[in-house]
Amino acid sequence: MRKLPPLALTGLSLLAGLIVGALALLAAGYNPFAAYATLIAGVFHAPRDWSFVLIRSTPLVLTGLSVAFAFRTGLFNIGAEGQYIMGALGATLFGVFVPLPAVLHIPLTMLAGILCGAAWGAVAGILKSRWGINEVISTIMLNWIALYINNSVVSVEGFRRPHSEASLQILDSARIDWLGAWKTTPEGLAFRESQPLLNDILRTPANAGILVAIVAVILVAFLLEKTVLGYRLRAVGFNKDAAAFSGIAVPRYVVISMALAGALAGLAGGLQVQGVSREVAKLAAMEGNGFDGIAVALIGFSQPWGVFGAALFYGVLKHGGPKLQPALGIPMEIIQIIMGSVIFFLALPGIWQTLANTWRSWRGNRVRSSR
Amino acid sequence: MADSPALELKGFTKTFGSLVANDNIDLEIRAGEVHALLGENGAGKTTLMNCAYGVYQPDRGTIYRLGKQVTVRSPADALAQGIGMVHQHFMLVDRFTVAENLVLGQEPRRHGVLLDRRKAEEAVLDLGERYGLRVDPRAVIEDLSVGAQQKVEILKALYRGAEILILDEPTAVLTPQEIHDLGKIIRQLCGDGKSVILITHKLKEILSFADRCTVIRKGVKVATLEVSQTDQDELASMMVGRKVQWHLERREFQPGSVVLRVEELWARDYRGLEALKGLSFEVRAGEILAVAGVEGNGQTELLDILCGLKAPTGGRISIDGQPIERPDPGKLRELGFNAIPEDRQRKGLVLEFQVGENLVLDSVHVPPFSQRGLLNLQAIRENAARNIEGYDIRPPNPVALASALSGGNQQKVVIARALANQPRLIVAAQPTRGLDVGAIEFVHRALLNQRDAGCAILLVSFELDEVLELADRILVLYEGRSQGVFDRAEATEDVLGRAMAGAAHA
Amino acid sequence: MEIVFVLLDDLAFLIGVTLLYSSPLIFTGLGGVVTESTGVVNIGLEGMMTLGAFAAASVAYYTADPWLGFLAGGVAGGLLALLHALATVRFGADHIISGIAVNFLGPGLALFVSRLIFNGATQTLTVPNKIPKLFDGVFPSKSFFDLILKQDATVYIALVLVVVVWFVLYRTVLGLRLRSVGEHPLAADTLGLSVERLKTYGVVASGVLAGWGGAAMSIAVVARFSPGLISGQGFIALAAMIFGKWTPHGTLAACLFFGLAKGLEVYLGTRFPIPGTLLAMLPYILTILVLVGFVGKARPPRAVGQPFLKERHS
Amino acid sequence: AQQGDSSAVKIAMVTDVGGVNDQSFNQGAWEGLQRAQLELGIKASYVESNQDADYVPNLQSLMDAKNQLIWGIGFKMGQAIYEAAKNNPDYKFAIIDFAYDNTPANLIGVVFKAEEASFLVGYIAGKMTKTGTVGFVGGIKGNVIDGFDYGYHAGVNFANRQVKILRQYAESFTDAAKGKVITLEMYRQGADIVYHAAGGVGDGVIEAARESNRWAIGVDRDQNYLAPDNVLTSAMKRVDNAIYNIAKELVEGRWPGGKTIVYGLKEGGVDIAPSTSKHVPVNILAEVEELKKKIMAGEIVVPYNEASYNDWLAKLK
Ligand SMILES: Nc1ncnc2c1ncn2[C@@H]1O[C@H](COP(=O)(O)OP(=O)(O)OP(=O)(O)O)[C@@H](O)[C@H]1O
Ligand SMILES: Nc1ncnc2c1ncn2[C@@H]1O[C@H](COP(=O)(O)OP(=O)(O)OP(=O)(O)O)[C@@H](O)[C@H]1O
Ligand SMILES: [Mg+2]
Ligand SMILES: [Mg+2]
Repeated sequence: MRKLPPLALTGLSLLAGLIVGALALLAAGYNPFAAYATLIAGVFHAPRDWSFVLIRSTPLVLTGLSVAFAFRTGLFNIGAEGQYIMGALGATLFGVFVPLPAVLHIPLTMLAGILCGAAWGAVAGILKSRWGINEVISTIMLNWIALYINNSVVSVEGFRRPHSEASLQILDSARIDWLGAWKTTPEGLAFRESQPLLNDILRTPANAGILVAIVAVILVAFLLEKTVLGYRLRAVGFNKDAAAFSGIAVPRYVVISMALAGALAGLAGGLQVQGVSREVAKLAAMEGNGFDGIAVALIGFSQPWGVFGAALFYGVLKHGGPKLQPALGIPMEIIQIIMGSVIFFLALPGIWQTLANTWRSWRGNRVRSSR
Repeated sequence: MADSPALELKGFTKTFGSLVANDNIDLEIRAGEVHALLGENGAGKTTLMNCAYGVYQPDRGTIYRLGKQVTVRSPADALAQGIGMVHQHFMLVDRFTVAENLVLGQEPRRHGVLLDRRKAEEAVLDLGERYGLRVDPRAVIEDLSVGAQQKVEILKALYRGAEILILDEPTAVLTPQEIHDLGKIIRQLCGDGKSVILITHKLKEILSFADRCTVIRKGVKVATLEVSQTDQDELASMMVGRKVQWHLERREFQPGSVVLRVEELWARDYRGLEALKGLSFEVRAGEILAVAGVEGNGQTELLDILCGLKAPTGGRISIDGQPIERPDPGKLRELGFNAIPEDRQRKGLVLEFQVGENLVLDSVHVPPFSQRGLLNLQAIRENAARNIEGYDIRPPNPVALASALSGGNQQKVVIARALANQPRLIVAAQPTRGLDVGAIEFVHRALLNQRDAGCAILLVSFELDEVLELADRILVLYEGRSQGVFDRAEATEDVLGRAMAGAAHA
Repeated sequence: MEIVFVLLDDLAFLIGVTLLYSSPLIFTGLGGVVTESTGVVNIGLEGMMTLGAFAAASVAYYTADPWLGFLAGGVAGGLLALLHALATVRFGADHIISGIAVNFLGPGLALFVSRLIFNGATQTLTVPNKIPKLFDGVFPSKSFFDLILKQDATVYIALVLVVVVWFVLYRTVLGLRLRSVGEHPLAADTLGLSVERLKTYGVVASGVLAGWGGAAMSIAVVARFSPGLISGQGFIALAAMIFGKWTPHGTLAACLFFGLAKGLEVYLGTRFPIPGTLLAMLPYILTILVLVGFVGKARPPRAVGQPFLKERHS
Repeated sequence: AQQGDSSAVKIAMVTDVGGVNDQSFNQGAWEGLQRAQLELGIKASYVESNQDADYVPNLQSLMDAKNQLIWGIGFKMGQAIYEAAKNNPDYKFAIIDFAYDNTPANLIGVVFKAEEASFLVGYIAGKMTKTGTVGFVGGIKGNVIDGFDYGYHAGVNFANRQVKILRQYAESFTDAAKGKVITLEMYRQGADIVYHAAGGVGDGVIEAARESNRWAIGVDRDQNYLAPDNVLTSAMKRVDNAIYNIAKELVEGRWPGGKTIVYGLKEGGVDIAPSTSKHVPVNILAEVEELKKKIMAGEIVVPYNEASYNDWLAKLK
């Protein structure tokens, strides 16, 4: 019995998830081929679509990394949602109120997002290491608290943009969308006229976030595999007792781990503000960024590059999904069903093994009986 | 059919992947006998018994019970055939009571669905009375000593009508007194016509409890012997395939300066009861101080405190004159402290890490294993290769996961790590628990080498043999207090045994 | 004297509201207790609750019978749980991964099917008959006992289920067996118990309970399903189960505590000029504070979350 | 997908996160577009949004589909629509519930004088309360909801200065249980009529009314069907009319771009529900009709936020 390599497993699971999706579509009376064709066409239609996929994937990469990082260190971070909210809020406050030249403003705004997310993560870490409060409970609670903090802060006069339910917009110096404010000036528009491909991409809020996300992937991979800190975090994750016995200060590492996980989710929020939304708005409900991160982390086997790939995959579905309704009248919830099925099949390495064995023995029998 | 064997295994073969754990083994168990199984770590003893008990399915092999072929596809089948097994790692639900554990799966009922606790408790008392296995039926398992837990395991098998009782390394975790009790129980069971299969690494026990003994080496049966016609040396060499040295040479006792000083140490256990009551001692460079005593007399607390995992309620500890103010394993390591933990899987190893990674668990932050926070994978690999070679860790693969090693080899990894970097002080807790004689010899030699190199060693062991073999001085711990410190020369099993039972130092 | 009556009245109101808020959580939290007692983590409670809420509302809408709806809620939750059981128990899947999958599938299916049978809408229409109230009209309207006792039948069912679950787990043979596979599956296995079957019971029961939790929301607290109806309650129930130290009575207490905090939020909000967002945080902050106060560490069943796979050979 | 002739004007809309059949203003908008398709021969379509991040790409995909006019439904899309309009001068855009300071020529903001309809239902509540106490449940406080809130307050006050008004925000647009509890508490504090402007929270409000057999007032659409005996009236926002009207102008070659269009009573943008006559006595209905006329004539200017409400109160004295 050979074990399936992760890549094959992922491939099979994606396929199986798509098949389940197709079955659901068939059952509901839709044509699955047309659906998938639309999905793919919707994603590969034009350069702007690739750009949108990257834009959508950026926060997923980072919240996915956040959850994956925590997983690797033995913690279950359900709190990426709240950390994302805090990061977005922190970055917005900094981007709005601290005027600086872009060279400083851009990185420091990111840092503000990172720090706010990290602080929010650290709260859960401290609650766990100091009082033994299960991080699953505390992060669920902290998500809601973050949401209401966001809503309170956004309503503060002076931060709230008049006549809106959103904050003021960050200064142009903190923006990271390519050619940010310039692209809508007359010169910018003239330039775009002459560059059809670039123009197509510039129609989208294409931004540097994906590059930052890639850097984060590399850094996390490096941290986990190549540094003493990462080694120790993993050791704590696998076996707290052994780690403590060997002289690792476990409580401190729990806090560090949650803070770093929070930093990644906070960065996700910050980049979204700097690159796309430029503001934070009152939230009527959880947006699901953190929960999507859990899915991405799981599909990516909590490996940094796996997370990256999973985020792209999810980005494709998220971008293609809404096109199903206008084209074919298919409810976009089919995307959720496909995602759920993919994750489900990923959770089932056993089923592939069983299938493979059944297949082998079946084939074996046939060979034998044909003799 | 009166003289058909109670149990007969024929042609048992069991493979795990490419590994042949049992190779065509025959085994015959007579009614009323104690049959010992002997073999090195990983020889295949547990596997064979797991097959007989239906936990595993053998690739080939047939089972005969009183001459009749039977099929055993699950533990339930085995129990139905009167085969019971007490596993090496207990199969008890820690948070259930003794009575609940006893009846699980075959519960006495009221109204068809309700658990009849009273009947269950009575069953514990009745069976206990009959076989001399007295345990409080309402006690929760996790509050019981290992010895008592073992009694529950045996009761469980008896409750299910076991006629053949398999005991897998029952004595590895018992105190001498408990081992003695177990011997009596085993004899009583045999007197009742039951058969006992006893797996153990302790040759002395085989000689004193068993009627016959089957030796297995690398999955193959070597021989079955009448115990009355053999001796330790023969058994040992059959088992490991070479002669075993029972007594190691040691350099003369040349103690140096005091390395570890413990003064008036007080501590509470997890229930808040006084576990250490003003314990004082010192360990000098170049000596092995053994702490002897029956389990549960404060050893766990002493070890936790020394390893920096727990704060004492009173007292002082210093290493090389440096006072240790608060629990901090990290700082202890800087002072040249190293330790072999009691529980290798829980505290000793990160099972999901590779062998090489485990070997640097406590030293990864210092050169050469890392510089400025970055790992030096090359150095870690080289270190692994060196230790695998030096400690004969099998399989010799630095990137194998620790979880894939047998217990004996896992222990070697822990020991290799503890002895690295010329430590000033080693605290060794039960360093040979569950190891075969060959491996024990190896570990003992390694510890003695450290002593000879001037290291101070504190050995905590429940094995008197081990204590007598290794120690330069012996402290007997009883109810959290020292019953006196004995020199190697004056310490005999008798003297120590009395002190361990609480008799004051004469 | 006057003030005493007012306070008594307020107290009754708070108790009543606490029950209203906590009943869906109690169902689902009990589900958490049952599944984790058998050693299976079920983070998919949220998804099961959502699907249950939808199934209950749509069946109650089409049949005009709330009890059929309630039943359907349980069945829907149970079916989804069967999937989780299949993955975790039969195939040794990671419990968290499978649970997250369930959290995609539950709401996804609910909304997808809703669109198909409710003319493209993600919310159902109002059910003609809701779960009835008990003690309706027994006491004078808005009197002390009326405020406390006149509650949806689901509130009483939830409370009764706490006792039932407790009794089954701690007093019956089945309960002993269920708990044994959560603590030490190998031990249960070596005694001839079917670990797989017992765990499956636990997981499916948890799905049924979560489905009922959803139904308690969609056809008792309100009268239809909408996409935001459950938003997060499954997770809160999960937290309550941990808070309640994996016991039915502890979980009940935790759910009541949370319901009370939500009730206080409204009570204080209608009386004092406290910013709404601060009040809205109150239940979550209180929970953390109480946990900080309760130093005692909870212990989950020992083998919780670990896959148990018997050696299988072809 | 509908078959239209290729020359038909294509108009599409992006819903906000409620989805197209939200039985609220997304649905109203879609009904308006469908009416335009039927009567004006335009070609209508929509895309739904799952979260805020969907707005921008959804707008893009509607541009890809060569729609001439693209609607954003709901104030949350304000920024996204604005950017799209600035970036894509070749397309026309419009948004519901948002007003810009500087509106590009290819963009229209449509706002509703929700306060006017709220004023009318407030007036009905003020007249019909038997207990002298009424309530208002808001979702999350903000500009749009302020219109409902203060318009209602003004209406109640206008009907009867003595009526006490309870007000509570749910800090949510989905937490139906909270809507229910707030409403129950308001009833307990003596209110007999509660108006909500709180989306899904309103389900709970109406549920509380049904259980307690008191009155609730619906919002956005005629919500009487949710509890026919207990929904007294509803303050309707005729998003459909706005969408239809602008489609009509576009088809007829008049594009009123570059500004904010205000839809009030006069423009048929807001109104009270037709079902109002079921429960409200004719004499009060008649008064309401009078009030409508005065509002349309500008004789009554309904306040829409705290400041204007305070002015209004001061004048009322
Ligand atoms: N489930 C398993 N899968 C793979 N290999 C196994 C398994 N169980 C045992 N083995 C291997 O089979 C061999 C025999 O193991 P077994 O546990 O029977 O040894 P043992 O004689 O009981 O040793 P010890 O004295 O250490 O208990 C070992 O090499 C072990 O690694
Ligand atoms: N189900 C399994 N699958 C794979 N490997 C297994 C399994 N069960 C046991 N093993 C492996 O078999 C080996 C021996 O297991 P076992 O539990 O018998 O060791 P042990 O008795 O603790 O060893 P020792 O007696 O040397 O202390 C280990 O390498 C263990 O990892
Ligand atoms: Mg063994
Ligand atoms: Mg062993």
